Amino acid sequence: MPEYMLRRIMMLAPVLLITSFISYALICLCPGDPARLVLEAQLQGTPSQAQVNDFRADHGLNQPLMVQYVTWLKKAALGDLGKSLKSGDDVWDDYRARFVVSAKLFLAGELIAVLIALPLGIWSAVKANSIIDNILRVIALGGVSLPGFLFGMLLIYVCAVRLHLLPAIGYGKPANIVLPALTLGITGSMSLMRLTRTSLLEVLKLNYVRTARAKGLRERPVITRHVLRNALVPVITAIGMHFGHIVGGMAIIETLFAWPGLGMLLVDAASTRDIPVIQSFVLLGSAFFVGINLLIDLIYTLLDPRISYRAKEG
Amino acid sequence: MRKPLLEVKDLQIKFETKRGTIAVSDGVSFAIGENETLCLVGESGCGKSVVAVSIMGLLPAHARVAGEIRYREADLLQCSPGEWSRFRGREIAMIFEQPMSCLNPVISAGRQIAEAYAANNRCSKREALAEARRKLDEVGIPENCFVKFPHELSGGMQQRVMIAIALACRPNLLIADEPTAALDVTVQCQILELLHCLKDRYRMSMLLITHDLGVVAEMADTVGVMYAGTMMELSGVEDFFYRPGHPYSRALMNVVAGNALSPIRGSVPHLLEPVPGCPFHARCVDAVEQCRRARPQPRIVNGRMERCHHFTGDNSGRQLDQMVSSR
Amino acid sequence: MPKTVRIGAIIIICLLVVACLAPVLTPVNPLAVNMGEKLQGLSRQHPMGTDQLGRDVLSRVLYGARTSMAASFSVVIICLAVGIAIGCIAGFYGGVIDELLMRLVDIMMAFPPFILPIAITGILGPSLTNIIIALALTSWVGYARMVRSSVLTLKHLDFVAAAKAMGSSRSRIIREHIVPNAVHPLVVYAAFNASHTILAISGLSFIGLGAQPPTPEWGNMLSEACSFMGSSPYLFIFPGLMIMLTVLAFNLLGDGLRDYLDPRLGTEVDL
Amino acid sequence: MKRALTITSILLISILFICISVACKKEVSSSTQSAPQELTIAYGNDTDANSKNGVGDMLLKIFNSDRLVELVGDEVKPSLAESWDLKDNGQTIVFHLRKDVKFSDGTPFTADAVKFTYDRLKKFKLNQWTQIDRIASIEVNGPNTITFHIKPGQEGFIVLTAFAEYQSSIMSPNSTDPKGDPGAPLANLTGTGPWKVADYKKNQYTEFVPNPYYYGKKPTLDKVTVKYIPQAQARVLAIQSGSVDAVVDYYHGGSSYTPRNMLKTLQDQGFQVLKKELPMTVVLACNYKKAPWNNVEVRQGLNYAVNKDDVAALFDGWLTPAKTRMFSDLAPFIVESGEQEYPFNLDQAAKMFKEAGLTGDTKINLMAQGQNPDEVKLCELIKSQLAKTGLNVQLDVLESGLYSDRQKNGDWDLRVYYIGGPERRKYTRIAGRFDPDSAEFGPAGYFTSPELIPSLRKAVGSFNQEEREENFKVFYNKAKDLAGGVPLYYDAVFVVAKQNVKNIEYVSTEPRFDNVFIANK
Repeated sequence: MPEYMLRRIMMLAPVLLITSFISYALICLCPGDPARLVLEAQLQGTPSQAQVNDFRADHGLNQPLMVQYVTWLKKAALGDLGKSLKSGDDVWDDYRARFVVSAKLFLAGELIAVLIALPLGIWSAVKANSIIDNILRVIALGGVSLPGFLFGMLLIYVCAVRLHLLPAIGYGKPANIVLPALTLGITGSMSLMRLTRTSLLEVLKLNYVRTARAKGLRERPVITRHVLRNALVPVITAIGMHFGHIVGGMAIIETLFAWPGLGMLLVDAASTRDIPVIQSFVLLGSAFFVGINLLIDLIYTLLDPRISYRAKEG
Repeated sequence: MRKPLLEVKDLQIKFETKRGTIAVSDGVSFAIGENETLCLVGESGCGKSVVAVSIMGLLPAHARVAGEIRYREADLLQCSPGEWSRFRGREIAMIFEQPMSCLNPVISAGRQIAEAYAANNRCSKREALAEARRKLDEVGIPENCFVKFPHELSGGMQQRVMIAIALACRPNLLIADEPTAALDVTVQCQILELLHCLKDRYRMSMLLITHDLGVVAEMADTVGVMYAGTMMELSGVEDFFYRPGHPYSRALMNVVAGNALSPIRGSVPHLLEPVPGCPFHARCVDAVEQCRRARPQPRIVNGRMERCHHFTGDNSGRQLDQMVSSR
Repeated sequence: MPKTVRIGAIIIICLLVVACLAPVLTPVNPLAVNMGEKLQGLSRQHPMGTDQLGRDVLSRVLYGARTSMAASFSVVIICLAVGIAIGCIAGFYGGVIDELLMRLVDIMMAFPPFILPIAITGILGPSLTNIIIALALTSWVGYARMVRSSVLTLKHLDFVAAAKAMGSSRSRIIREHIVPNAVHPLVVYAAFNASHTILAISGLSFIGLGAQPPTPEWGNMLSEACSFMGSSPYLFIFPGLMIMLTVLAFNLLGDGLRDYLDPRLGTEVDL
Repeated sequence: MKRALTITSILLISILFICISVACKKEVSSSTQSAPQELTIAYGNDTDANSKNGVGDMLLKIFNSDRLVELVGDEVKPSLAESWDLKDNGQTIVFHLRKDVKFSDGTPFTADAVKFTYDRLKKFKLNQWTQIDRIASIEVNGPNTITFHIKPGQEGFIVLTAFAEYQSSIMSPNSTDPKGDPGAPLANLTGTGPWKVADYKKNQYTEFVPNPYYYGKKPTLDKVTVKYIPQAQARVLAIQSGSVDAVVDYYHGGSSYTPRNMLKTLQDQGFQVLKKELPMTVVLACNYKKAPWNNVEVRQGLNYAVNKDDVAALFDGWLTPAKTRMFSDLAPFIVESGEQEYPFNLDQAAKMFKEAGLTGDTKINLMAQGQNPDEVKLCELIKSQLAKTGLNVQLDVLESGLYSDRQKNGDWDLRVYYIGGPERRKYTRIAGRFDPDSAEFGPAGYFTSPELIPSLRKAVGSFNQEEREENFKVFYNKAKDLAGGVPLYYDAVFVVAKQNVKNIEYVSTEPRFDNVFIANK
């Protein structure tokens, strides 16, 4: 297994390298002169041409893109991602702080999603084609078609504006997390529930489940010991992939609920064209996502002994 | 005659699918006595496995079963799912073909055996594991395989694990569904020998499903021939081989004998469109007009049953010497 | 053909018709401001009421179908074209080309969802075109992988070998044999991709990174309606329903087609 | 072994879950119950209390600090400076400071603090509206006397008014870290105002408690929490859902105000809406340097084309349409004449456009800032109004970065802008918008013409009130003829609050919470 993981990690290196290059090269897409943008932010005024030229020379912006990129990457590796054009803050510090904020919301939301999706998905699959199953399937189909922000708006309207039960927006008090987490959780649970159901149905059809029944096992241990363990592998993968949402994927919900996480930072940066923030965002986001994928693979090998075996064979 | 261990009477199994209803078993009846082996033979797709699985009560939800499956005193078809599950493993156990897919890939071999023991016996986990080790030894698997996962074992080993699982609770009836189909020839022999030996040791009855007449000759006391969901012939092994009655049985034996001149023409009819008359008439060399029109009813003569319009009970004139000699 | 496919297809066709015929169907110009009729509720003249500039919501909702359908179809078509091309090249030629293209796919998959679209629109400036480009840039990958794997399995099948033996040229084999056989999973994927695209576009428009006012777009209309949820709920009910309906239609179509085209589910009975 | 690993990993993950959710719950200690009077207000800007290269936001400065002087009407009134002497025709200003004032940390207010404050402004070139680029040197003449030397030729009344600018609020040298370094980041902003900053979390909130050393009447509330909520709609939701008690504009034009088209809804929902008009006009600005906007006829045509009643209707009558003239009633020395400068007249507008050669094919764009929902609506309205005169305007809703880029590059035709500002910027804003030599004109100019300059400079520069009044009249008339842009409405500052928040007051044009109390329901 270590060999297999090592190989996986080695394969990541070029991917990370190129994603980082793409993150840096985004600056090329930028209409206008990045040097001018940075200077304007620093001086809070229009820079003169001489200032722009000096800045370019100082920061190596006259050099070819590759050279600039290497310099940037070296700095980034040491934790220096530059400063935000808008606020002048250190991007890395800001990113870390916001990451925690986003992670809280994500974990709360995902917990709700899992708590809804797993029991209902399993129930639905075990009672396949029953009335319950059909009702749940219709709800889930409707649910995956409901945009999260629309559901969030409705929740805000009902729970906050009408009933004054919970604060609609903001961050800081424990109650603040409830509505956005519910929005994420409930809308997220729908696809997870569908996945759980289909995955369970797939496994229920497999021969070894029949063997388990033939042993004389009751239905419950058949489901818990034999079906779930295998059926939940894709579900766990999906949950793992959801972790990628921490780094910006919840932008719309975060913006709606004014939750000051990474998504909102990204949207803010995008709407003010804060180039260093956007670059770091893409870089750190992809690094995190790649890391998450690696972790999923690791969990995979733990859950399914066949995987490392196959890798050895292959 | 002693009371049989398992008696299947007029078993009707239908599958309801999107494209219509399929009758996979149409009035199948047979009985297995204590310590007796019944072999079900037939081409693939004729409903052998479905009959076997129906005895275990493991048919998919869209199957409709009618008739009677009587195990000792109990009519299994009248049992609730919970009651039925009490028979499984403890009284009736089953070995499937393709052991690889029938073993849970993420649980070690030993644990899967222990689980079978624990499912039907009140015992601690430790006892179950100890019992599993004994069983493993009994089916001839080396000790170190106990912690291995199914994919780390060879096909023969996997099937031995399956057997160990099936025998974990000393069942009275063992159903083996093509236990050797996916294995190498040498391994096939070992497995059969093992089954044979274990059957004697445990004084089990056995329902063996196979399409290999060699296996039948070796193991069977009684032979049932199925075709398109119908039991065509049910006779003692001697009668079956020396005085094969049904034209389908004879055709089967011809194939085994390597008589290249007479492979069975055509293929098994599709069960969605039931044919009138004898299901085999389209392929039968002896088919007459009556075969096309009327469905033959089972006739029992001298303890052997056949469904054929030609059947009279006396088959001595139709011996197939060449077949016997080839064995 | 399952009922779900039919329902989904009918809704989508209706939406397409509405999108094409929006100018004929709508009673009023969706951009026509009339401050005298500001925020009027439902009436015969304005069946879905008017917004805060006195514009007819019905017209805007219908024109919104045009924006959404055009955008999602453009994304899907661009992705299909790119995905099929790259998938075929990778699968068929194999070797170094395959390796390179698949690494490219890996790289595109290394970006977490939503980051690239938001970053790209951030840099290029928010607009519907930029959002389409950004979404296409991130979602062609799935198509390419799918086509590649179809090609790989099909490549070894007999009829391709036969075609090769008969001296067909490579491009002809791709055109006549492989493309049609890889189509089934692709159609299902495209249906789901279309539903995702509509969700993404409306979501990004909702936070101001997508279609810009006064373009009638559902996500846009929703974000405007946000402020008037209490006093004029119809402002968000109708565009909200339209988004749901459209996404649902594509999901139904995708689900239904998957069940219908997936051969595994047909053989539920094993004899 | 593998099973054990699985179990541990699952356990670890669940522990992580629990820890983080617990941490989340515990992080912010739930505030205490009813006894202390606390107010939470939503605000669209971060107060920037730990600013690295600035002095903090307007709300922060008004809450936390005082200025040397205040501008009230057209007169400069004492504040931290008891009196001042103008020498050399205004080239030297000597301030005599109050002796009884202490900073919120208990240290006495002295001339050194004034010097420190202005050093910081200079260090970071915060020239805009502070006029510090006109200051040649600063001289501390003792603990309570400080002298400002103005650059020759740069002196004038406007320089004196700029001492009332909020950025010129006096802070203690202890405010920075390290202390006393005017170039260091703010760490503990210390002023002399009624409130002091008790807690600040960047991009989240600022907590104010009464300044125990305040020389005036102490605030009645025990604490005011200013929540940073950048999106306008989110602020509205915050008050609707009861998570804040009030939403304030600390408005000096531009952004971060309560959407005006929401005011009616909020009032209907039972909130109190408090309004204070500003000496500010929201205008449709045009890129007067480039064709066709360099043609005065076209600009006048625009003035005829816009129906200001419709504009006012957009805001449900909460704002006064600028039907009569470019400058608000509150602008310096405005005189009510009763006549409309450019009455709404579509035919006239169409005629003038036609004469100038403008057709439906002429490419005209109108920039709007995406973050102001009602500015976008306003622009949509203007676009449709201009369509009635045959002009085809393309609306570009832009985020702030792109917006300022386009503005700087001159790549625009029309945009919504504002002239004038809060009371304290009455003079600096007019100069900044119209005088090309002012520090602000580059980034924030509105319109200029050589014809305007002589009267404008005298109007804001003269220490003689009568001379100022005379010149303003001349300037206003010229501005009318040149029709730099289209006045749309006269702007105001709003506070939306729950009914039980009593006694919100406006001091000049800024809302104050010093005497606020919360009534029990």
